[in-house]
Amino acid sequence: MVKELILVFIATVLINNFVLKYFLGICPFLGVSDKLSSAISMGFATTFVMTITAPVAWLINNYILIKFDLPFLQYVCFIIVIASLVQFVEMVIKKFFPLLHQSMGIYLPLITTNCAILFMTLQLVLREYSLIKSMVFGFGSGIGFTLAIAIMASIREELEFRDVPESLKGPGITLIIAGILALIFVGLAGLIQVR
Amino acid sequence: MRKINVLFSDFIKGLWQENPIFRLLIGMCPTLAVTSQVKNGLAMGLATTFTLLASSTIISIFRNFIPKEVRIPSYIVIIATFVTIVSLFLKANFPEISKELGPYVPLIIVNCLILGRQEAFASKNPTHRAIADALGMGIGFTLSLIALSSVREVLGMGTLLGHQVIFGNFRPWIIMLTPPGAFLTLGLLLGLVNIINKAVKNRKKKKQ
Amino acid sequence: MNIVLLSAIVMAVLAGILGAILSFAYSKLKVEEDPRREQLMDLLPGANCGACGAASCADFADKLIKGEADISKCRISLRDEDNLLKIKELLK
Amino acid sequence: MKQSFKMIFSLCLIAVVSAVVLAKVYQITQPAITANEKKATEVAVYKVVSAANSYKEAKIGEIDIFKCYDENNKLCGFAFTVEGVGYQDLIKVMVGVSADFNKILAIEVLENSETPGLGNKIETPWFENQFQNLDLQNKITVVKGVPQKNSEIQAITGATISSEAVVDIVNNKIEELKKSK
Repeated sequence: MVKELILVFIATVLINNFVLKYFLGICPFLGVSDKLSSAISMGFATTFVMTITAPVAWLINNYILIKFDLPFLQYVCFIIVIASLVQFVEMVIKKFFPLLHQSMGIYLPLITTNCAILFMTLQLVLREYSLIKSMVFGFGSGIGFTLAIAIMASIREELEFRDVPESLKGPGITLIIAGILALIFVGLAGLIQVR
Repeated sequence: MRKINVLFSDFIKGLWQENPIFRLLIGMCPTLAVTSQVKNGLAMGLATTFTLLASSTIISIFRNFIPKEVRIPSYIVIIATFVTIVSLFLKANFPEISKELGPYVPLIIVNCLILGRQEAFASKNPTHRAIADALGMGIGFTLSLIALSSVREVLGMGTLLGHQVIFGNFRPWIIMLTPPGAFLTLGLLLGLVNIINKAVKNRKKKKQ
Repeated sequence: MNIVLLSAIVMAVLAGILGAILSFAYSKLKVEEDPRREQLMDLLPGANCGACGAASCADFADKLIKGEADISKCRISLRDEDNLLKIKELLK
Repeated sequence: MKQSFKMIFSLCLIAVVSAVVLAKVYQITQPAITANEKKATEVAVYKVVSAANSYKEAKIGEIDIFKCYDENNKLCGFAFTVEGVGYQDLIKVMVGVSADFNKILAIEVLENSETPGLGNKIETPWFENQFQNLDLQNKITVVKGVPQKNSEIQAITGATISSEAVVDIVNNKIEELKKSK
């Protein structure tokens, strides 16, 4: 059982990387990744929320959607809970842990409009993961997101001192670098066959 | 007369000056994911435009009734409702497109373009301006998707909308159908758009 | 119990619980902040899309007030000239 | 107090309206969706068991399969779907076997997201037709060169993992079926 969890974790971080294979979280990926420090704290905040959203989504799906057999409410239920949960957690952290709020809490509202979170919840339902596996999947996808955004940030910091063609400055060159990174990650495909 | 050209300018802005993908750089997730074929790009563009139009109208009508504190959850529920309707409509009438778009249809809900557009525009402006703006952004988004997906389909499969376009012994560039191809093509297209814009600006300056 | 009634009840209960949690949070967990930040938040799109490099619109507002960020980085609010003018006013 | 009531009320109102609208749309589109799915399976079943002109859902052990009958209502084969992970992601295959379970009639790859241009060639007729009348006494194996025995198929060049994946998931399911028959 543990072996399976590790395989799912490694597959989600490296092979089915959320940014470089499923194109998720591209808005923050382009926007935040010019400083390594902000990219990493952004990554960890996303991972934190993904790890708590995964079980919540699993519970909603199994105890509301499947029990009452209302498959069409899936998107609305997940998104209303994610949006309210994020708003509530952010307020709690801002009130009781101001220091934590300063470093990580500010990224929380970003989570509602983050494609990666909704995609992750829908995937763990589609693949019928168990509760534990869903949490590992959520955690893995967050780490995968952090990995991709951290690598990109360090490259872009380096880019400051290189001359980039005028028209490609900013997002253009970032996308091209992301293309090359995706090419590297495609090399890892087929390492593990796990669903 | 002033009212008409305000609407017109809202609409036109979405097409080029503030094209969501090439200028505002928002709504990129579906753009990269489903544009390996023009058919899918077009379907995603139209689905997004419908959702944008429908939720823009509803939200700008009820913008004063929704209290500020529950603004984001309520807007996102309205958008999710329309996206579910689109998803059910696609499953019922176009099953193979729905299978190919697959997990990216629900991602329209969290597309930064839609929530960004709702929040920034529809919730602060009267309905008719919101509709004009939504239409402009939607069509701008669809045109950019078609541009990107036609490049990727022609190079990746040698076909356009399914019809063979390139003959002779052209070996399709398989990379264009994979994620790296999507990133590279969009990056280069962004560069091209910037070059065109600079050229247009210079010519305008020369004329003055 | 037909499906329409059932889904209406399920959503009403879910929204009710979430609404209650949010209203409780708004009343009990209020933290006082710079009033300008409040007005700025109303003018900024609030989409928290992260395209400006800041973590969220609230964070972007803080940076604007501290002068660390520039409004042009917020791609969405670039669209709305009169909105933009109000923001620039507030920041003077 | 009034403020919090207004918040809860508006959120609930929007949620209920959306639930009712969605339930109604779901009721309208549901028949069309199930019809599509049924048609898709039907096309696949008739493709893999060519002799069949009607089929019935049944179960062997707890595996659900389709019993196929020809014109004069005689059992002419079984069809069943198998799923497994290929090189990249899920592969779904519809397999048709003869009534006595010792011959594969045909297979059809329903879904695959293997690497375009390489792995996804498992969906081409060339690869699928190799499975026709393979005998099932012993396991099917994948060979690089030209197959000799009647239970061997040739792998797609450059996509051995995908070819083997298809063969493995078919073998495992047939194993299961034979055991629970």
